[in-house]
Formats: sequence, structure tokens, C-alpha cells
Amino acid sequence: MTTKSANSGSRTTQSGRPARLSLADWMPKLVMAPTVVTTIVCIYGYMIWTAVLSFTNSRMLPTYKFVGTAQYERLFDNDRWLVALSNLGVFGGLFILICLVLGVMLAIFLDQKIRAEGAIRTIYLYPMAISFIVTGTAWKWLLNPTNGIEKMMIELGFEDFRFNWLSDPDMVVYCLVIAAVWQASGFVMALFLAGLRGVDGEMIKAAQLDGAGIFTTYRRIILPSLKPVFFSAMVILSHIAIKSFDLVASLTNGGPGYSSDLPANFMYTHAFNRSQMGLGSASAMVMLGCVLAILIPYLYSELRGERHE
Amino acid sequence: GEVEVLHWWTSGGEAAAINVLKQEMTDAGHTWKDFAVAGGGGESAMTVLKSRAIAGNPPASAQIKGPTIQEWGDLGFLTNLDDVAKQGDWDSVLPSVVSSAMKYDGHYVAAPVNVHRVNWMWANPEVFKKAGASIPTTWDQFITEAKKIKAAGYTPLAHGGQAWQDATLFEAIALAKGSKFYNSAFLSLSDDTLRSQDMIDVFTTFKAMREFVDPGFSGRDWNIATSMVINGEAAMQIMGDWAKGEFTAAGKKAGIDYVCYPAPGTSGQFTFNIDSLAMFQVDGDDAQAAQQDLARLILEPKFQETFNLNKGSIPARLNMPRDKFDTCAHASMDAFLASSTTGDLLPSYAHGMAVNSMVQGAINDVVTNFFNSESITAEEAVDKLARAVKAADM
Amino acid sequence: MSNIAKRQTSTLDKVLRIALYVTLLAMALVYLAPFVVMLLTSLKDVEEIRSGTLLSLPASLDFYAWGKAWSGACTGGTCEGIAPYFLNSFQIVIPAVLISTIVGALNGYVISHWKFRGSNLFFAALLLGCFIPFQVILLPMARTLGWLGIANTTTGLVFVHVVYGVAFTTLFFRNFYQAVPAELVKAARLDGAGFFTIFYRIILPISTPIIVVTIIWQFTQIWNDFLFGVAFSGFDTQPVTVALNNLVNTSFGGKEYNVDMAAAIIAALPTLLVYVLAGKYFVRGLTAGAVKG
Amino acid sequence: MANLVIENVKKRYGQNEILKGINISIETGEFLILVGPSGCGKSTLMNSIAGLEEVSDGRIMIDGQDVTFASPKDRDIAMVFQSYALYPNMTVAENISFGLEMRKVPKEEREKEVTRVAEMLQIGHLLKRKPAQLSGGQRQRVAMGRALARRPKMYLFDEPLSNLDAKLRVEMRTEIKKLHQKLGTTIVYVTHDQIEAMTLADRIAVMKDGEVQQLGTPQEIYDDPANLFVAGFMGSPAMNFIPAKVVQQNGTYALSLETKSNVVLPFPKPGALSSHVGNTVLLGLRPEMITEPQPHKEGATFVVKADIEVEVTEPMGADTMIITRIQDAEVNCRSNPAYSAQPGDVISMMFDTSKAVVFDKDTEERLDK
Amino acid sequence: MANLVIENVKKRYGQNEILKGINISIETGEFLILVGPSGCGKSTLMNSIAGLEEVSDGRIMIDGQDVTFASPKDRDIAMVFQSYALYPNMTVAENISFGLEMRKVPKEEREKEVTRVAEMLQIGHLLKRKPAQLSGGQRQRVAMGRALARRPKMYLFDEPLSNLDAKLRVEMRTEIKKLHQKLGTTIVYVTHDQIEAMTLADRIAVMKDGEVQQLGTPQEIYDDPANLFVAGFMGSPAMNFIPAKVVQQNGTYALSLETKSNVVLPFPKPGALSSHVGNTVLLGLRPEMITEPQPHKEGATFVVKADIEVEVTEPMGADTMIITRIQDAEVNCRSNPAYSAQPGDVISMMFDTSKAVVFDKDTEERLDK
Ligand SMILES: Nc1ncnc2c1ncn2[C@@H]1O[C@H](COP(=O)(O)OP(=O)(O)OP(=O)(O)O)[C@@H](O)[C@H]1O
Ligand SMILES: Nc1ncnc2c1ncn2[C@@H]1O[C@H](COP(=O)(O)OP(=O)(O)OP(=O)(O)O)[C@@H](O)[C@H]1O
Ligand SMILES: [Mg+2]
Ligand SMILES: [Mg+2]
Repeated sequence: MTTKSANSGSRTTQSGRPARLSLADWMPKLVMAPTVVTTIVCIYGYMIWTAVLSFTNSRMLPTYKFVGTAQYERLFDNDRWLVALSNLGVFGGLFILICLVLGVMLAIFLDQKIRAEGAIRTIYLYPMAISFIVTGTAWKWLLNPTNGIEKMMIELGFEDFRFNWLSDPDMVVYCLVIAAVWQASGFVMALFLAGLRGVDGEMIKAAQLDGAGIFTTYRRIILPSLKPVFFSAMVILSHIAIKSFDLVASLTNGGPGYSSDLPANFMYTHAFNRSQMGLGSASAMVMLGCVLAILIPYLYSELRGERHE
Repeated sequence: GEVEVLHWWTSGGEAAAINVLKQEMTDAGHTWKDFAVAGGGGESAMTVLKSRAIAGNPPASAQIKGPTIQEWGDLGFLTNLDDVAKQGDWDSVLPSVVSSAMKYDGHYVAAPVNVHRVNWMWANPEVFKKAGASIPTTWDQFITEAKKIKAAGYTPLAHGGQAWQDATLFEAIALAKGSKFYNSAFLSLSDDTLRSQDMIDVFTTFKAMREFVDPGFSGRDWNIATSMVINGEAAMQIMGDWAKGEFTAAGKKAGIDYVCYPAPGTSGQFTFNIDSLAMFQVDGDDAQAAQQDLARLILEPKFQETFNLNKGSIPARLNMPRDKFDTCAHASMDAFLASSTTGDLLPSYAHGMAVNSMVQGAINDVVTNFFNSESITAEEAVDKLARAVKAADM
Repeated sequence: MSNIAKRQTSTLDKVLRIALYVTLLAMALVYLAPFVVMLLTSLKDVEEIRSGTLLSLPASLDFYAWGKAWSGACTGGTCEGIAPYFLNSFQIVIPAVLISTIVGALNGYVISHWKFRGSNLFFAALLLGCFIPFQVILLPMARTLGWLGIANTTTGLVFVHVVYGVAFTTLFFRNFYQAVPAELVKAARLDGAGFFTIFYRIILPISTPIIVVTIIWQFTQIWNDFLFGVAFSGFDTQPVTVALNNLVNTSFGGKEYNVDMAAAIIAALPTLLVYVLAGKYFVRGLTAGAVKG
Repeated sequence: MANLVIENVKKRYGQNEILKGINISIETGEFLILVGPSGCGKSTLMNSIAGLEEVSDGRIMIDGQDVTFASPKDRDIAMVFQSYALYPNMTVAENISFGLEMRKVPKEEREKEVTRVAEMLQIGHLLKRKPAQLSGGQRQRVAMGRALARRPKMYLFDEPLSNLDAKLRVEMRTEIKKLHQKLGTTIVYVTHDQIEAMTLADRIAVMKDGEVQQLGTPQEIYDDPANLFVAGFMGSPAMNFIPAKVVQQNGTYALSLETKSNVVLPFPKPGALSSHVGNTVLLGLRPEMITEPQPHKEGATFVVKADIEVEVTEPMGADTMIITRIQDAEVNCRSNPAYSAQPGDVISMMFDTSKAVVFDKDTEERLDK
Repeated sequence: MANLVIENVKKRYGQNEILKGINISIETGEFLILVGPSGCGKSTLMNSIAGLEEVSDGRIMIDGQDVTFASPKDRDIAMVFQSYALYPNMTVAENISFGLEMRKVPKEEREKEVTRVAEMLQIGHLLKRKPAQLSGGQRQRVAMGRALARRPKMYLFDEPLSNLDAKLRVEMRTEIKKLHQKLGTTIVYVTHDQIEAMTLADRIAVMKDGEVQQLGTPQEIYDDPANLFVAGFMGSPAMNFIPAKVVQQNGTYALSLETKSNVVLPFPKPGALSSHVGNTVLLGLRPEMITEPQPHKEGATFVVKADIEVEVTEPMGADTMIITRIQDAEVNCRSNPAYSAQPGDVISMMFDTSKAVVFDKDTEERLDK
């Protein structure tokens, strides 16, 4: 369905008379206008600005001395960046996957007419509510090799229990995954629950008659019809993954060493603490590039495959 | 007039100290707007400062230090304090190391509040006694004694696995190689020195420390590490004199409950870290007057004394009455004066006094990564260091 | 969906159902663990924290830390607890959540039911845009706010939160409205309803679940935001997260973890409240049976 | 193959009792058609048989097994929903093959089946589309296809052809009939199309307000309705109900009514009238029993000629309806289009009461059973 | 009140051209019925008229005004959607009154209107329910109610009665007819019900594959179809198409075919056959023109008797269809149920060619126009 005004330009010439454009015809566009303007300025404008900076040797504040691609060369010569980038791969992949699986699972479980659904739902959701500035501390304790879960398990009699991921440079990234999943999976659950609540009951009846059991019904009928919800969840989760900054800052601060650094932290550190705005901008552009490389095909298939109306 | 002060003096002693200044400003008829942004060694505060500056609305005064003052000066944000300085005769009351750091382009733009000595070692004598160890004065000795302590079931070295703490420890070890080496490595950034055998030794010693820290050190805050010494869980900590505040707050007495020594092998040397408030250009006569008043008050002996008593550091001003300060502070003051003539008074690289933040960060990356990684050899680390410094110093 | 969880009679069904409850409760415990640690810690005194284990119960119920966190703890130089900052946060969060939700709902409505040339493209651009790292927009946004004359004000913060929240609210609503049959809008247009009337009378009443989700998301994001809060607030408009951060990083001697934890829980209470209240509106199956096909 | 027994099934939605005790029993392989006014509970009954709605009371047995509480998928039933209920995220082909897949039919076979069904329903060219891209009738056929691809014990069809054009509907009807003859599967089928009902059903259940009014063969329902409701409901245009007075004449009982003049109509079962002499009853006479004078019927036993005044004529292609008014009741008469009559004309018509029935004016029950 | 002109309207969905240049023009107050096979584009055309789909080409004028680009609400049209499109969040009453509210009708009047419409549609007792709580037919009536509550320039009805029972459908049909007569509003109406089409329409447009095949009065469409498609589409059961050879006989042209024996049928417009002598054409003869011998037709000009072999008989209540095979074409004959014939019997039937038409075997066009 398209508004009349949309194609009026080309149509006018065709039918030889100007189409009347009332306010109502412009309404959809008017409504979108503020978003369009702010998006163009505050997102794309700034993005271009950042892109420009990445070709300068800006330090503490932006300057416009161009140095070509030197910043990018430095960036990829930097061990810390490479670690951050590969961490993002591991962290992002696991985080998104586990959140989706867990979120969907919990949503489906909660949809079985559970008593006290409200209470349980809130419990799953609450981690979102608490800022990482402090939960970071609680997690640090829990994951701490000397007095966290490990100590608890040992006190419970599991003498050989070892859990020292937080101080192991190879495993620390999984600590990030644990804490991040804990925080975000509840929201994914809520997202899916909202979706499940909108599914047409007749369709489910049809599936039952077709012989689909409850699991199959979810897998083949209900979840596929929640494709848009998956889409939302994917976007939200990858957004969280890309921008996980607080998490790292409060839980590991990049350590041990810089083994748990993520690009957002790298970028922030360099742009703001190390007066390497140029390098920081370059890293931001690379981050963005990675996101786009993954997201654009997805967006394309998602938006193109839309129903005709 | 109003004066807005952006700072990250949020820990107990610091906050109390800054309240003194606030009180004095209020007494002088000004309004103090306290803009504290805690955390991460002022990282957030710096971000705020940049955002405020770029929005055209910088605070009247902000806590910045060392080379960063020069960077802000380069950008033309800072205001001239020469009048106050002349009135207060800053040139003569401040040691030249300090006064030159407060100037941009020959003019005063910032007021110093204190001088920290970074190369301290804090120790719990009780633990030493129990372990039958003695206080080490060289790093080799440190290793021998630490082994004893460890065998006795204590953590020899209280440490927090954060990049700047690693750097503090690393810096102390490097300092023991001599002031010339330190200068050449961290001020001149000489490639030869960075790649020298001495540097390899430094790294080797540094790595040796790894087995003297407890398994839970990752990410630990420095004050938690300090409390390990206080509680007698650990024997020593290499940390600047701000650690003293923790001992004091815990009701411990210097020389009795805890002892302070220069970090092993650095007794005549002094790595300093100077905190200062830089003044930004503001509009309005009232505001400017308040700002000048602030600068003046900072240098007043009363503030210098109170602040530094709280903070554990020594006053930036010379010739202050010493009686209220404790033995550690006295030692610090002596060393400060003595080293200033021998060339052993050195800016702390780990605290951003020696090099700009880019180089500092680059060094920190290598250092912290080396300390936490099991696979990198000292030789490789040295190579990485030299390359990283070169890349950062672009 | 009412028929999925049908009356269960066989023993297998009963076993499954018990397993379901067990799983749900077990998960709930896992989710609760960090919170329990925080809660217990907030009720212990500093000495107990040092000596005890994480999950040990406090020796006595002591709300000292809570009181202190609320009104006595030092956040930097001032020692008024986090109470004074609550108002700031509310002044930012309430308008920002409302505006971004409304704008998002309208955008989603346009993108799914009033498509115009380029609307889908714009939507994609909007989504991609939200992946811009927030750190890079700090400085240009500061400049922009300066130009607009709303730097370091509550209005400025609301503006920033709306601008960067709209992408998500739009996403949520668009994906929800995508499933609303186009015939509904068509019918309403023929009935003579205009753009806004259709939105208000037809679309909005069936949007409750997604409004809940959006509000939960936006409220949480904005309430818990630190970066924008610290970078764009003035000294008297700092939100509670900044205060919390200051509080956590302010210490006299030993760290008062009990106060930190209490402060964190207090700071999260409004969000939790929103979850509990909004959760009620997760109603089911509103569009069912409206349309064939 | 199933025989289906529905015993005293009740269904309530909140306060409203929608099914008020339904009793139906049909044999394996029978074709049962449910008819009844809109909202009488047909779809609800279908849903109950399929196990999609829980019944509030009563029992449902298939093949002698009590399935009242069995889950839908264990009943092995295929259903076409009145509202289609297509899976919007699947293509037409996937919609059709889903049920087979669930029953673990191998892929190859599924594909063959989809092709076969699609061809039969003339939707072969639409297999790759999503339901949202189909016209109403196409969607309905996909819904049919979904059921027909399977070989269940029982088919339930809820108005499966309502959105198809007449031609297609005839074709589909034939296909269903063939299918039924070939497979012998039990079928329950809701339709509002009288021709469908008459041509497809082994038996018809006429429902009203949640109750079964009559269950019988099409001919029984048509010729021998249990009550006024059934009589009026089946047949299009509907049976005429003409108030008539029972009179005794020539030693038998007959019905007297006023057209343009007074006529007395003989009645095939005069005995049934004996106890109503003098009373007014409702004479049920289908439109095709009131025709223009047809020479070959002249003089037959139950044929009487009478004059009527034409009120309206309604050409309907093959026939023309002539509408008149007798004793205040509107009466439809079916005439050959060639027999031209104009509103206002007084014409002579033949009343054939050989299949006439009578009802009580008040209880609306059949009197001549 | 509007006169509606549709000029060369085309509509594409991606590659598929759904409407291929529709031209229809009707007068103010006319009742136009759209018929055509499922998927031929009727709903699309309706949507285009209402302005709900943008047309890809062409122009739509209402009352002489070009509304091709006008927004739906400015066209003042009420529509019943094939898929109902009820507002799920509103009660039945709110659904019905929404359109009035939008047009600022005062509350009181709205309530009156709702009551009136609900009564007319027999949904008065459902006013407080939500659509999800209604049966299929009830939903459809609410959809009707929503349109009927308004007094627009034009009504569009897309299969508005398909889910209603015969009785209700007749009643609704009558209501619509009355409404049309009373208000004289232009109506465009899609139906698959032949009787609806024949009784309601002023004119019928027969569509196929996105093209209008014929636009004419019901009688024209029925008696004088433009081509084989139209002839076969209208009428139920459909017109018989019997291959017949054109012969010259007694100085005129006639059609010869084999039943049990050879018959030669006269043709009302023999001239049209002249150029086809010796060729085989398709003779179009409606089932009601092949009947059991009827005395009153005996000897009429175009009536010929011939023997046929009964293949199947199909009782349909008022009539019985006798199905036979002539020259390999299946032929439906309509007989009185009293005329009993059994499969296999050879019986004599009357062929009445007074309304017969002929088509070209290949082009399927009428030959006798
Ligand atoms: N969104 C779409 N994309 C592609 N094709 C479509 C779309 N909508 C409809 N069509 C096709 O357009 C053709 C016309 O559809 P339309 O709904 O107008 O048919 P109709 O005549 O109303 O049929 P019916 O009697 O079955 O309702 C159909 O073949 C249908 O498959
Ligand atoms: N969820 C519900 N809540 C309350 N009443 C309902 C509900 N669903 C259906 N009904 C009512 O139950 C009655 C029977 O509905 P059902 O769908 O069985 O009718 P039907 O015979 O199939 O009618 P139609 O021919 O119109 O489809 C109707 O009066 C309807 O209003
Ligand atoms: Mg129904
Ligand atoms: Mg249609």
C-alpha cells in the first residue's frame, strides 16, 4: 500500500494533471521528518565526520591535518586492536547465540500458562534494570577465583573445583559472555513473549490438526511467524554486543592485560584517554564496517522479502 | 562569582581535602559548583571535559596534569594566571619542576595542589616477622624474601591487575636501573635504550613478580590491594603515597603497623606525580574573579597542608611547616629536595607525567600484556615495546 | 495460543509439566544469584563482607547501608547519598521515554502501513545508523547541543536520548505492525479515518505488548545510561547513574560494599517497578480471528 | 476410517451455551453435512470433533474409542477452517505439504502429493506464493489442499467452497465426491449451499441454536422435514407456508384457503388432519409445486388449479419466480420463463399437493408424521 | 451518487499483470455485479476503485472527477472486504459506528443507526462482542453492517454474503435490493452466486484473467453471451456445449448431431451459420432447454425430440439433472423429478433451440452475433 502522494511526481506527467496534495497525503512523511532529519545529522553526519577524522592525525580534539590511511595502518599493526577484534567475534557470536536460544526457550516455557508468570518474568528481566557499574562488582566477586563460586563450591565439598576464568587471559572473554547473557537474555525473552502473544490462534489449531506436536508447532509454525521478532532481537543483541563497554569497563577493565578488550573500549580508550582521536576514529570506522558487512545482507534480505501489499 | 570545578577527587581523603577548598571559596564569597566525576583515574572526567569544551561551555577549572596541560594549552582553552602568580610569588615558592609543569608558553595556566611520590613500597612488618623475612632493598633481594614469605603462606606482593598498577610496578623496577636509564627510556624514548639488555632485565624481573601475587589479583582496585597489606594477608605493595590514606583511614600508624620504604633499589630517586587544577577561559567578570581567587587559594599554605595531609602526598609549595606530617611524608619531602639537585627527580611515566598519553598508553599495553601472558618472552616484549613506542610517537 | 497448554491428563504430560516448572525455577535461581549476592551484601556490615562468603546470611538485618546509600553516602565531594539525583533522572527519563516511544510507534506505523518511496530504505539506514559507536558521537553531539543552546541541560539529554533511542523504538513497532493485516488500515481509511485517527483508534489499542516491550527497553536504557549522562549533563543535572558511579568510586579507607550494593539496588528500583507494572499488560492474542488468511 | 458418535455434547463460552447437547451418530465412510443458520454452532461442533475446543460436557467417540480428551493430533483428522488459517510464513506448497511432513512422509512423495492436489485444485501456478499474495478463493483452495493432501481417518470441511465461483465450485464438489467414493473416508462438511448439501450428503444434520433439528438423508430432509424450521431452511427459494383451514369434505380431510377465490386442496395424508378440523394449520408447499398450468399434470390426483394475483416476478435464468400473497403469506411460485406474467396480472396456477406437509401454527411441529 | 468510469486500468504486482486494462462505465445509481473465476482480479479492481491499491496505469473517474490519485477517504466509498477486516479491538457496535464517528455523526444518531443496521442484519444480540467471539457468518454481517451504516456515494461489496446460509442470504439480498431502490446509491458487488448476480444486477461484468469479457444486463449475459467463456461461466449447471455440424437443409442452415440417432436441430439465426457449412461448431444449449417431453411445447418451432442414453441422474430437489453424452461432450438435461429415468435407459428428450447459440470451436467466439 502506498500513499497517493508518493509517486505523484511521476504520475502527474502521466495523467496530465497535477494531483491534489492535501495535508493528509503528506502526513506520513511529516511524521517521519523529524526522525529523518535527526538521523541524517546526528547519525550520518557524525559518521561522516568520524570518517573524515580517521584520515587525520587528530589527537586530543579534532584537527584536520590529513595523513591518508596512516591511522588504519597503525590500527592493524596494533596487537591490542587485533585482540579486541577477535574478542568481539567470540563474544558477539556466543552472546547473540546464547541469548537467542535462552530467550526463545524461556519465552516458550513461560507461555505454557505458568502460574506466577508475572513474578518469574520479572526475575528474568530484572538484570536489565541494574546498572553494570555495580553488578560488575557482584560479578567480579562471583567469578573471582579466590572468593567467588570457586570458594563456594570448595566449601560445599567439591575440593577440586576450579573456576579461574576471570584471571585467565584465554577464558576471560567467556566471563564477559556469562555476564552479558545474564543481563540481556531476559529482554530477549520479553520480546519473544510479546510476539507469541500476538500469534493467531487458528493457525496453531491448524498445525495441531496437521499432526504437529507442541515442539514442532513452535519450531515450524509459531517461531517462523515471529521472524520480525528475531529480526528485532538480532539487531538489539548485535547492538549490545558491539557496544559492550560498561560491561568490560566494570568487570575486567580489559584485563588481564588487554585480553578482554573489546573494540568499543579500544576506541574509547584511544580517542578519549590517549588523545588518539584519529586512531580512535579509524577503529570506529572499522567497527562500523564490520557491522555493516554482516548487517547489510541481513537487512536486505529481511526488508526485501516483505509481503507485497 | 561562580566557579565550577571538574575533578575526580572522590576517594575519602581527597573529597575531604577538596571540601576545604570549597569552604574557603565560599568564605571568600564565591559559589562552588562541585562537578565530581569519579572512576578510572579520571577517564570519565576527561571525556566530560572534552564534551564540555567542545560544546563551548567548559568548567572554570578542571583537574588535569602533566603534559595534558600543554595539550589543552595548544588548543587555546586555558586562561592566564600570571597576575595571581605574581601576587603569590609562585616562581619562588614552587620548585622549578613543578612551576614549569604549570606553565603553557611561559604563562601560568594551572595551580598545583600536591606532589606525589610514586616509588614507594608499603610493608606489613608483622608479616615479615612471621615469615622471617627482611625488607628488601634491591629487586634481587625482593625475590629472595618474597619466596620466603610465600612459603610462609602469605601473599608477598599485594597487587591489582590493572594496567596502571602494572605500570607502577614496572616503573619502579625500571627506575632501579638508574635515573639515566629511566630518562633515556621514558623521557627521550630512545630506541636503543628501549631495546637494551637492561630493559630485558627489567622485563625479566617484572615477570618474576607474577608468581608473588595471589590468583585473584585480576582487576583488583589498588585500595583493595592495600587493605591486603593492612590486614596482614600480604606483605608488600608497590604503590604511590596515596596508599597511605588507606592505612590512615584504617587507623594504622606509620612505622608501627606499617612501614614505608622506597621501592627496592630506588632510595635516592623520586618519581613524582603532580595534581593540578587548570583554569579554563570563562565569560563574565564575576566568574573570572572567582577563578583567580581559586588559583590563589590553592597555593595558600593552609590548603596545601590540609589537602596533602588528607591525600598522603606532600605540598607542592616549598618551605611549609612539617610538623603535622608523618614520617613517610617527611621522608618524601627530604627525597624531593635531595633528588631535585642530583637529577634523580623524575616524572612518573605510569602517571602520565613523563610522556603524552599516547606513548604512555602504548607502553602500558605492552607491559600489562606481558605481565599477564604466559607465552611472551622478555626479548619479545622489549621488541614490542620499542615498536609500540615508535608507533605511538607519530 | 490458548490451546497449546491444554488440559493435561496423561502422566507423561504431568511429568513434563513438572520438569517445566523445575526448569523455570532453576533458571530463576540462576538469574537471581547475583542479585541475592548484592542484597545480602547490602545487609551485612563491612567486616562481615570481608570475612564471610558471598552467600552467607547477614548476622543481623541491618539497613544501615540502605539509609546511607539513600541519603548519606558521599558521591565525590558532596555527601547526600543518591536521593537528590533521582529527580534529575526522572526529569530525563520520563520525557525521553515518552517521546521516543511515541515517535517510534508513529514511525513504525508509517513504515509498515503508509509506505512511501524510500521509506524502507530509510528504515534500513536508521537501523544501520544505530550501530554507530556512541563514543564517536560524543564530541559532535556536544557541539550540536552547544549550538542549540541546550548543552548540559536536561532538555539536551532528553534530546540525545530520543535521537538515539528512536531507531530501536521504530524497529520494535515496525516489526510488530508488520503483522497487522493491511486490510484493517484499508477498512479504516474507507471509513473516513485519517492518518492519526487510524493510529489512535485502530493500531494503538492492539499494540499493548509491544508498547510494554518498548517502554521496558527505553526506560532501562535511558535510566541506566552513563555515557550520555556524564558527558552531556551539567553539574546539577547529573542522573543517578553518574551519582552511583561516583558513589562506588568514592571510598573512605575500606570500600563500603554494602553501601555500593544498596545504592545499586535503590537506583534500579524505578526500573524494576516499571517491569512489574508493565508486565501486567502482556496480554495475549488480540488480533486473532480478525482476518482470514 | 471412523464411525463418529457424538453424545450429548455441550459447549459453553462463559454464560452462553453454544452447543446444547448434540447427539449425532454416523457410520464409517458416511458423508455428513451440517447445515444451519449462521451462528448456530456448526464451526464450534467441528472444532469439538477435531479436539480444538474442549467440550464442556458429553462425549465424542471415533471408531468406538472415546476421544473426548485426546489431543487433536492423535485423532487423525484433517480440517479445512472457515477462516482458512493458512501459515502465513510458508509458501502454498509448504502449507500443503506440512501435514505430510509431520507424518513423516518422505520428501519425494510429499512433492508428488503437492503436485497432485495443486492440480486438482487448480493452484499449480501459485505454489511458490505466500498466502498474503493470493486472492480469497485461492486461499480457500490452499486451505482445501492442506486437508486433501493427507489421508486421515476423517475430514472436516467448514464451508470449504464458499468463496469459489460457481463453475469451480461444481468442479471441486465433483472432486470431493470422487475422493469420498474412492477413499471412503468419513467426512463432516459444513455448507450453506443447498445444492452441495443435496448432492454430496449421505446424511444431513440440520442445526439451530446449538441443537440438531433433524438428522436424515437429503431426500428425507427435503421431502419429510421434521418441523417448520427444517422445512423452511432447506430448499431455495424456501418452502411456502400458507395458513390453511382444515376442512372435512367428501368424507376426507382437506385444506381450504383463499387465493383470488376459495380453493380446497386435497392432502396426501388426510388422516393426520382429522384432529384439527376447523383449525388453521400451516401448509408447506415448495415453490416448484406451484407452477403455471402444465398439460401433463392436468387431472393428476393432488393437482388443483387456482387463480392468483402476481405481485412481483423475479427472473432467475432457468426459471422465473412469481411471487404472490395468499392469506397474508408471501408465496413463491416457480414458472417457466416463457410463461410471461406481469405484476398485477391475475393468472391461473397449478397447486400440486402430492408432497405437501402441514405444521402446527404455534409449535411449528409437523402434524402429518 | 456517482457514475463510475474505469478507463484502461492496469495493475501489476511485480511481474504479474493482474488487471490488464479494464474499461467499465456505469451510470449513477446502477448496480454493477462483478463475476469471474477465482483469482481473476475482482478484489483487486474493487480495491483500485476504493483507492486502496494504486493502479499501475489508467484512470478512475467518479462523478466526472478524476479520483485516480485521490485518497480513499475523499472518495466517499463504503466497502465490505472479502476478508472482513473487522477492527479486533472494537466491539461489534463500535465497528459499525466507527465510520459514522469519523464523519462526525452525533452520538445519538450513531446509536440509532447501529441499532437499525444490527436489526436488519440480525446481529442485534452481538453488539457488545468482539469480532474474535463471532462465528464466520456473524463476522461477515458485521462487515456488512459497517458499510451499511454509512450513506456513501458508492458501495463496494466483495462477496458479502458468501458465508451466510441460504435463508439469511435471501433475506440479505432482499435488504440490499431494497436499500438500493431506496437510496439509489451506485453499487459494485462481487459475487459467485448466480442467483444473486441475476436478481440484483442492473449490469453484470464478467471478468477473466484481468480482462472484462462482457458487460451487460443479466439477461444479455445469460441469453446472449459474448463468448464461450461467458456462456459457460454464467448459469448453473453450466450451458452445454455440443459439437455439431453445420448442414444446409430445406434452404436454411441447421445443426446436425448424433445422439442415439442423428438429429438435425433448427437454429434461430440460420444466416450466421451460412459461412460454416460442413464445419463443426459448438452448439450452446442450456440444461433447461433439454427436458423431458412437455406436452405444451410439442410442435413449437425450435423444438425437436431425440433419444439419449442416461449416464447419471442427479436429484437436486426441485429438479433432477439427467446427464448424457453427445458427441463425446457431457450434456446436462433438466427434468422434473417426477420423470424418473435410470442410468442406462434410453429416453426421449426435447431439445429446444430457440435460445441456442453457436461458438467457434477454436477461437471460442460467438458465431451468431
Ligand atoms: N500481493 C500480491 N502479489 C502478487 N499477486 C497477487 C497479490 N494479491 C493478489 N494477487 C494475485 O492477483 C490475482 C487477482 O487477485 P484478486 O484478489 O483480485 O482475485 P479475485 O478475483 O478477487 O479472486 P477471488 O474470487 O478468489 O477472491 C490473483 O491471481 C492473485 O493471486
Ligand atoms: N469465543 C467466543 N466467545 C463467545 N461466543 C462465541 C465465541 N466463539 C463463537 N461464539 C458464538 O458461538 C456461536 C456459534 O458459533 P459458530 O462459529 O459455531 O457458528 P457457525 O454455526 O459456524 O456459524 P457460521 O455459519 O456463521 O460460521 C455464535 O453465536 C458465536 O457468536
Ligand atoms: Mg462457522
Ligand atoms: Mg477476491
